[in-house]
Amino acid sequence: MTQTNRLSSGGRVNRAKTVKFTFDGKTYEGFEGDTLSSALLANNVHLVGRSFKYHRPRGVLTAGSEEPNAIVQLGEGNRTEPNCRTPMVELYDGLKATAQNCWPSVNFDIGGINNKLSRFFPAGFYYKTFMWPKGMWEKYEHVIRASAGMGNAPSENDPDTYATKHVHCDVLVAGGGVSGLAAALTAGRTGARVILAEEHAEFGGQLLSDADATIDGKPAMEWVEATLAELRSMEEVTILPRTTVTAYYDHNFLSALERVTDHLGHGNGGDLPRQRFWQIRAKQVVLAQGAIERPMLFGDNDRPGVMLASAVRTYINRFGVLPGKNVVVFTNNDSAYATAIDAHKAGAKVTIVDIRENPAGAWVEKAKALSIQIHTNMAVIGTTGYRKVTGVDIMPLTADGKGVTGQSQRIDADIVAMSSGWNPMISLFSQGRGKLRYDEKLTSFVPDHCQWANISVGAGNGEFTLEGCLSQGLAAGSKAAQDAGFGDGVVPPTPAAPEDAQGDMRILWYIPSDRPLGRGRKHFHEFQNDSTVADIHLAEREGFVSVEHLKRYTTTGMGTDQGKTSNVNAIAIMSQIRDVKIPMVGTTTFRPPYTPLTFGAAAGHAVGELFLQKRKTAMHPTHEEMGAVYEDVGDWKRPRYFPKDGEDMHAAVQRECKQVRETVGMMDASTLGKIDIQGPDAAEFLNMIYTNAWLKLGVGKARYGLMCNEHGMVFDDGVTTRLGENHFHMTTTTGGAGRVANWLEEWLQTEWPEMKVYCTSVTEQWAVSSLNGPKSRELLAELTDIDLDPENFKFMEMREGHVAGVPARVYRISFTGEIAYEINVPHRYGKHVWDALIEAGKKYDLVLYGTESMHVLRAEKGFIIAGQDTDGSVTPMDLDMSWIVGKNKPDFLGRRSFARSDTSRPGRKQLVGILTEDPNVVLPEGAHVVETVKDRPPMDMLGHISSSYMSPNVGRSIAMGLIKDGFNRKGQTLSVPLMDGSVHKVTITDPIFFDKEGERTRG
Amino acid sequence: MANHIVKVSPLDGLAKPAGSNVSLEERRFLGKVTLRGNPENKDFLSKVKDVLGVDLPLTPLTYVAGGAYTVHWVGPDEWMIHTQEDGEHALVLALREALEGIHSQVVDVSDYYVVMRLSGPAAREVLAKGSPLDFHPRAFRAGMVSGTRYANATIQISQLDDQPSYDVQVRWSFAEYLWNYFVEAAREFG
Amino acid sequence: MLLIECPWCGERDQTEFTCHGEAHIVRPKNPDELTDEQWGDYVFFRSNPKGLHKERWVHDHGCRRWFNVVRHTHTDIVYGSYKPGEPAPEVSEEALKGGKK
Amino acid sequence: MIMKKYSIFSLLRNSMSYHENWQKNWRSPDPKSEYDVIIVGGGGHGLATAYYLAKECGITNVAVIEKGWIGGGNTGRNTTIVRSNYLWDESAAIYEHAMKLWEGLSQELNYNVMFSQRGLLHLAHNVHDLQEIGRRGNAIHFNGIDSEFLTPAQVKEMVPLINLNCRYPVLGALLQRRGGNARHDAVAWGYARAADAMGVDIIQNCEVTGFNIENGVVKGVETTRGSIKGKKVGVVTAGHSGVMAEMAGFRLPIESFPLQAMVSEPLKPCINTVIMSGAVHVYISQSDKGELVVGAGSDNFVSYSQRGSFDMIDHIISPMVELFPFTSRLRMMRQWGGIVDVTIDRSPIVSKTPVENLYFNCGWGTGGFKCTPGSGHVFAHSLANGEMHPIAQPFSMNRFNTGALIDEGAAAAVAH
Ligand SMILES: Cc1cc2nc3c(=O)[nH]c(=O)nc-3n(C[C@H](O)[C@H](O)[C@H](O)COP(=O)(O)OP(=O)(O)OC[C@H]3O[C@@H](n4cnc5c(N)ncnc54)[C@H](O)[C@@H]3O)c2cc1C
Ligand SMILES: NC(=O)c1ccc[n+]([C@@H]2O[C@H](COP(=O)([O-])OP(=O)(O)OC[C@H]3O[C@@H](n4cnc5c(N)ncnc54)[C@H](O)[C@@H]3O)[C@@H](O)[C@H]2O)c1
Ligand SMILES: Cc1cc2nc3c(=O)[nH]c(=O)nc-3n(C[C@H](O)[C@H](O)[C@H](O)COP(=O)(O)O)c2cc1C
Ligand SMILES: [Zn+2]
Repeated sequence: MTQTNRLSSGGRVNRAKTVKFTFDGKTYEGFEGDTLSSALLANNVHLVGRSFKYHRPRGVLTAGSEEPNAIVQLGEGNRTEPNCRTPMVELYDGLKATAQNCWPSVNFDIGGINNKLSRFFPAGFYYKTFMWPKGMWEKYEHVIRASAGMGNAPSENDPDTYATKHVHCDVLVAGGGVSGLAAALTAGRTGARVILAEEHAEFGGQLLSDADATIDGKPAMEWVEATLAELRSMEEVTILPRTTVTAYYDHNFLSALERVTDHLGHGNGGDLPRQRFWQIRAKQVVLAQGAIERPMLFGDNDRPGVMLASAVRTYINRFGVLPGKNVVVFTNNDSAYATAIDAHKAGAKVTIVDIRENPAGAWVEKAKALSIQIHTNMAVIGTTGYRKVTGVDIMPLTADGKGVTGQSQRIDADIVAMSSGWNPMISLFSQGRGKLRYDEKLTSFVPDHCQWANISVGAGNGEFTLEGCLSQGLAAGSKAAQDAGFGDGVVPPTPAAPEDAQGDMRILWYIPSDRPLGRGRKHFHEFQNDSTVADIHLAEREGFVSVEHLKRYTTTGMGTDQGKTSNVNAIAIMSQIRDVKIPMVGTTTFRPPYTPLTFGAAAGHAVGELFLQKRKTAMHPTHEEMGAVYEDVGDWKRPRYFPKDGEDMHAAVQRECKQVRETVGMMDASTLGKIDIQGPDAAEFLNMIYTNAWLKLGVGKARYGLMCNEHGMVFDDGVTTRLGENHFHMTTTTGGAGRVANWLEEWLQTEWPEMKVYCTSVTEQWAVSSLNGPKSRELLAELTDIDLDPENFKFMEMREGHVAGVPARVYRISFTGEIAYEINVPHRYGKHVWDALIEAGKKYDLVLYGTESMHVLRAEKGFIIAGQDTDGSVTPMDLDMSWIVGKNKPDFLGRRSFARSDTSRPGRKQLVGILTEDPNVVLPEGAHVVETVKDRPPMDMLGHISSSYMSPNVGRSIAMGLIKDGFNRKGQTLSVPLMDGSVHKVTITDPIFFDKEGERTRG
Repeated sequence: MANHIVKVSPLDGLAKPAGSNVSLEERRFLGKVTLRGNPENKDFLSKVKDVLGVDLPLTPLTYVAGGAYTVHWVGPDEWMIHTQEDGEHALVLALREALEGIHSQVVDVSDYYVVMRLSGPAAREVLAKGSPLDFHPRAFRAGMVSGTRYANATIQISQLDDQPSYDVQVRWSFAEYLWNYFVEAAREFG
Repeated sequence: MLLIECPWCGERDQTEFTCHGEAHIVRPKNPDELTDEQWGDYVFFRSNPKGLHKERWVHDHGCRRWFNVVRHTHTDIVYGSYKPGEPAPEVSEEALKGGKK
Repeated sequence: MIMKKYSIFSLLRNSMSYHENWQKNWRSPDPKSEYDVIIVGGGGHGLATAYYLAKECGITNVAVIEKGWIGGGNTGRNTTIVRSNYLWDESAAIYEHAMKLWEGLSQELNYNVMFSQRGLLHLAHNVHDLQEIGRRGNAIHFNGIDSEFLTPAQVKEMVPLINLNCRYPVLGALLQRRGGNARHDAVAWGYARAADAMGVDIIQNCEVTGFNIENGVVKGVETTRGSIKGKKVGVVTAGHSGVMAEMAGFRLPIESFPLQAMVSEPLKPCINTVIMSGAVHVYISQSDKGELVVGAGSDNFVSYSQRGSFDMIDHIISPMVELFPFTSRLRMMRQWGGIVDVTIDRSPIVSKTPVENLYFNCGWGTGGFKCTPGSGHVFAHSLANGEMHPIAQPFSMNRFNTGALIDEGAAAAVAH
């Protein structure tokens, strides 16, 4: 019983190659070239899934990416993929698909009960209930969530790879039907760079489904082949099958998703990426997306077996599959007659139900000539069958088409092929800010004008004749190329493609039934989200009149198909209810992506190790050897501490800190930002940038500075050294390096261009080994030719010379309060010098320490860390650093802000030291200080602990914090209540806990 | 001691592209000097030329290769000079001396940046994966240089020939990331 | 996704740049002479128009130069770039109305 | 104008009559010539203001004037995160005020706004983050608001599909259990319905094009449907606040940026809390309908285009896949943008203005949905009394002159 619906010949599938696949656990066969849809239909499988809300049986509706119903879970385990549209899944051997939204099976789905209860679940029912008892919502929500959703997310990591690609082109053609091919052809011939993207595996669009079309007297597909062959021969033309143009952003930036290896089957792509995400900047865009057929809105029009007429035709002609034996074609226009005729030729019993009173013309004659029965002025009032359509009931329409009258008649049917006209695919145009126009004749929206350079052609532009499509395509290709600077704009003659003319449509947006709307069968306009015509009436009744409210109230158009088949119908129904013209109702906004876009593809290679750079210094290999534990500071990996046999962080840090002050310690300070500043106005410039004075700094001397933004708040700090009269070397915090460099450039380039100053960032030029501790001088002396005599090389000075045989700049600056040297060498020598210092340091008991110990050591000295002890709301005065604010400078950045009433107010939060009563208690950073402890919150808080450590050198815990009116509170005893309920008494102190006079540094 | 000096590069020990369509080499320790100055100052231009032996490129996005130096336009008042390993020291001194009294900046950035050479038939494809710059021969050719972005890295890229070969300059601390990105990006091209 | 013309490097993808807000906000020469309101106005208040906007961009990933751009904040059409110190390009009524770029 | 009550019984009853007897949620009246209070902007905040004016201040001669459809601004396009775990006392006060109102909102409005207190996690990925959540968690706690610290293991338990070992490993988290999300559209609709029932005129498709100001006092507004007199005017136009201020003759310390969001295709439940990560830069939750709702930062250029650039979307997908590798094979279904009105300190402006009787409620930027009830409540009281409600006082425009900023941006990187 395999492939019972497969025709004995015809179609574009490769019958020589059988492909096995499973659906819902059952194994089937199809052919190479099939889609999952066509293969299922070939096997007479119509029930493919269950609907979102009512869990109604659903089957294949379309043959394209607009499919709202037949969406399945593909694959298993780490390659499972939910919500796959079966017409877009190319069949491969071993494909596994499962029906979604049903349990235990698609055939028997418990959730189907929802359908029985559906009258209680109209649109928006959940807004009206589940409110009582008050606490119960959580429970209701749990049930709602479990029954909503569609497929299952994988729970394992994706084993596949993805790639991105940036490209530039002169002309991007979206859509590879006849119109797009024609456009690509004329554009390509000019030598312009052309990209032609087609969502399907094959080019040709509707022509693939049309066995009779001819171009220049030959089968139309020959023209397609010839055109493709010519395009392939053009060097500057890129042809992309299986590539969906997903979005049209500003300035003609478009994205496209190429499914590179999906069709080969899971895991068969080798080194190729699974999908490739194209980011395209196009000078000109030709939109040739074609048109999508509209469903008819009749009773129970969602049964498996009810399909778009054009889709039925596609399955017959393109795949050699006749989806059923009894085909009822239900239409309001001539295009579906082609389906009737092709189905008839393929051996089906065909009946046409046409709502038009007197359809006439060539197409009708052709059908009649084949003795196809045509019921005119008749409506399908409903379908029979549950899991699969078994028949239709038809009744004559009243004259105004608003009702039915007379006798109902039943026709056996296993397929209903419906058409109520065509909607040009205007999504990309519209995403690209194109303005739409409603075309009364076509009864659909068509492109009007757009601010970006694009041309819409073919069925997507409302042109439904083959010759018209060819001619628009050819013209658009030349025009687009010419506008991009290629070719002369001359358009070749349009090849002849005669067709029988099509007659007019009869528009009945809603097909009446024998029972009033909402009381009998459901008329679905939106299949995926189970939204019915009655729901639109309900929405209007309740005031959700605007199309945007309609959408959100009924969820119409919000499914994975984004309303491709439903939008225009919904708008039209609303216009009828409101009795206004369709354009008055308007459309909802088209948004990217055109069809859903794989997240992994958008991420491309930027996953895992390539997600974000890990910046490392030259010393990193040694850090690894030494067993460093790292801290992420910005993108840098900085050693946080160096644990020794089994030490935890606390133990390691206590040891490191103690040893630094006893012997000597070394830290990798390479990540600090560094900027080389040169020019006659450099000192003047620093005077504006920093709060303190710079003009008088001597050459070879260094100075600490604070930077404020114009709000007067501290945002970075660091030491800057005068290397020469006009030459400075600035350092910044690790995290602030980029910000400060930009800050300097901004002021120089935009505000003070007359200042003669150049800045160049040199952060990684210099690897920095920072030696700290009483033995640092002795240690360094072993490796350097610089005179380290403290009389000659004083604190806050810089000397050049050699260290460990390489040229070095040594700065005598300290963040620990010890004798300290920051040894800067070209980065390539960083490891060499570091290793040499380790080696030489052995006899001095050198200890390596990381950022954590650095934090403790500086806190012992009351030095701040910008970003930890400041938070963007702190002035230098708040830090008790008025000494660093140049009193005699007329101006510097942020200065004026200090005088504002709030900024100059007493009692602001101020940085102070905080000592716990119990010296063993280390307060958690972030804890808050209060005056009065209450039984429970709320309590008035005075401020928080910004830094807090156990200090081995002070021999107790120490902390700093920003406390309201802190300077006046020194000596006060306050409390720190913790979240666990404990309370600690603290005293407010000066924040310098160690070597208050600073003797060690200068020593 | 001096003969035991070990130099390290962030690219030490990293794997190269496996296939034959993309080749990736480090231009180890190339000398690099940033020069800034006013291009409208004729004195500046001629003094610089005296040192470099070539005119500073004043046309945006171009570079000139002289004997010892390749001079890249970086911005309207900024150039990047490449020279052989350790050549930067003499160059910095020479430039500073020549430009004494002329407002300018000469900075040794040999270790701030790392340069890698990316070449081979699929080199363009690799670049297209991470950079929004147009590398099509109509837009970017041998003799051109530009600052741009590759994924998260800021790069300077110059095209050397039509093979095509490119020199890609990136900050030291981004070099490992960029290199690995290139290697992964190249994988599919064999 | 804007296409921005760097006055030196030419048209480049938006991702090579950063925008730094409204252009031509001149730092007051004598801040001390300003009232808190006037100073606050300089630091915080912006015109934020729905229409033509002159704004500063910097070509971070390219030549690192700052420059100005005239862009319409509703259509996002860019009407031109100019170097600091240069006058902004005129935008004709016609160009505004035509809205095509 | 008696509002018919919604309940399970009314639903059953109406089912029997085929849902043909439901009432309009709100009328569509023509504007009257004069109102006691005109609210400009029919977003959540404007509608809530009108509701509380009528409900609590007894002022029912109120119009809400909306240029498009109510809820169509940021209210209808936000990622619906609701929390009150803000750092500064002033912020905590207003957001917690809102949270308390949220907790009874469905019942109060007789409209299920699907307020879901499923918990909200702020992830800490580095030492600085830990310090930040430490400080904030404590501040919140001692302001009487719930906050808890979680270990990475506890995070994993709540969010099994998370990758704790991502580029910046998860070191801990701050949890507000009472945080969560709500059905954004329903908030606008519920307030509108309840306000309408008390006599508030909700006037859609009516754009305010100017203010009538005499001697520094506002007398009413010009609209596309004629001029309307108003004794007091409250402007609640979010992204368009700058435009409105310009009409009134002053500037605001605000810039309007595109902020973007996206949803995945609908899925069976896989993420049961709201998760925010500053360092890896993504925030995510799952709607009741099943989509993953994902947000990111805003573009940094002024734009009123309500869309933003591809760049920002590009920038959230890799982080999302990094933090939640299971999303790699899932698909984005839709992306969109809103226009957010951002102040330098990331705190709102609820304030009098240089024009008498003209009040502005704006600057909510990327995070005002959560405060909809609170903002409406204090704004209504301020409008009614002519004096700013105590909770609103710190949010005056004047703070940009005095320097008394409430800098929520400085301490925490992500502001939603
Ligand atoms: C993508 C995104 C994600 C967000 N995520 C969150 C989040 O997770 N949590 C959170 O708390 N907040 C979030 N926000 C912010 C939040 O959405 C807003 O702060 C909030 O919704 C603002 O509400 P509103 O009522 O003030 O403004 P809006 O809802 O924007 O309402 C303003 C109304 O004013 C109208 N209007 C404007 N001009 C005129 C005029 N001239 N005449 C008449 N009417 C006019 C507009 O049409 C609009 O309807 C997000 C925002 C965005 C865009
Ligand atoms: N009433 C009628 O009889 C009627 C109606 C519609 C179309 N037609 C016929 O259909 C043909 C129309 O030709 P056409 O080329 O304009 O349309 P087409 O439908 O033949 O081709 C459009 C192509 O664009 C592709 N596409 C759509 N969106 C895409 C995207 N975002 N990215 C990549 N690819 C995308 C589609 O897969 C399709 O192959 C003509 O032959 C015409 O006669 C007839
Ligand atoms: C929380 C939330 C969930 C959403 N879920 C969906 C959805 O399931 N399907 C959908 O198409 N759009 C969804 N959207 C997006 C809306 O369709 C719409 O894009 C958004 O409200 C902005 O409006 P606009 O696109 O009309 O400008 C959602 C939006 C929000 C805020
Ligand atoms: Zn540039």
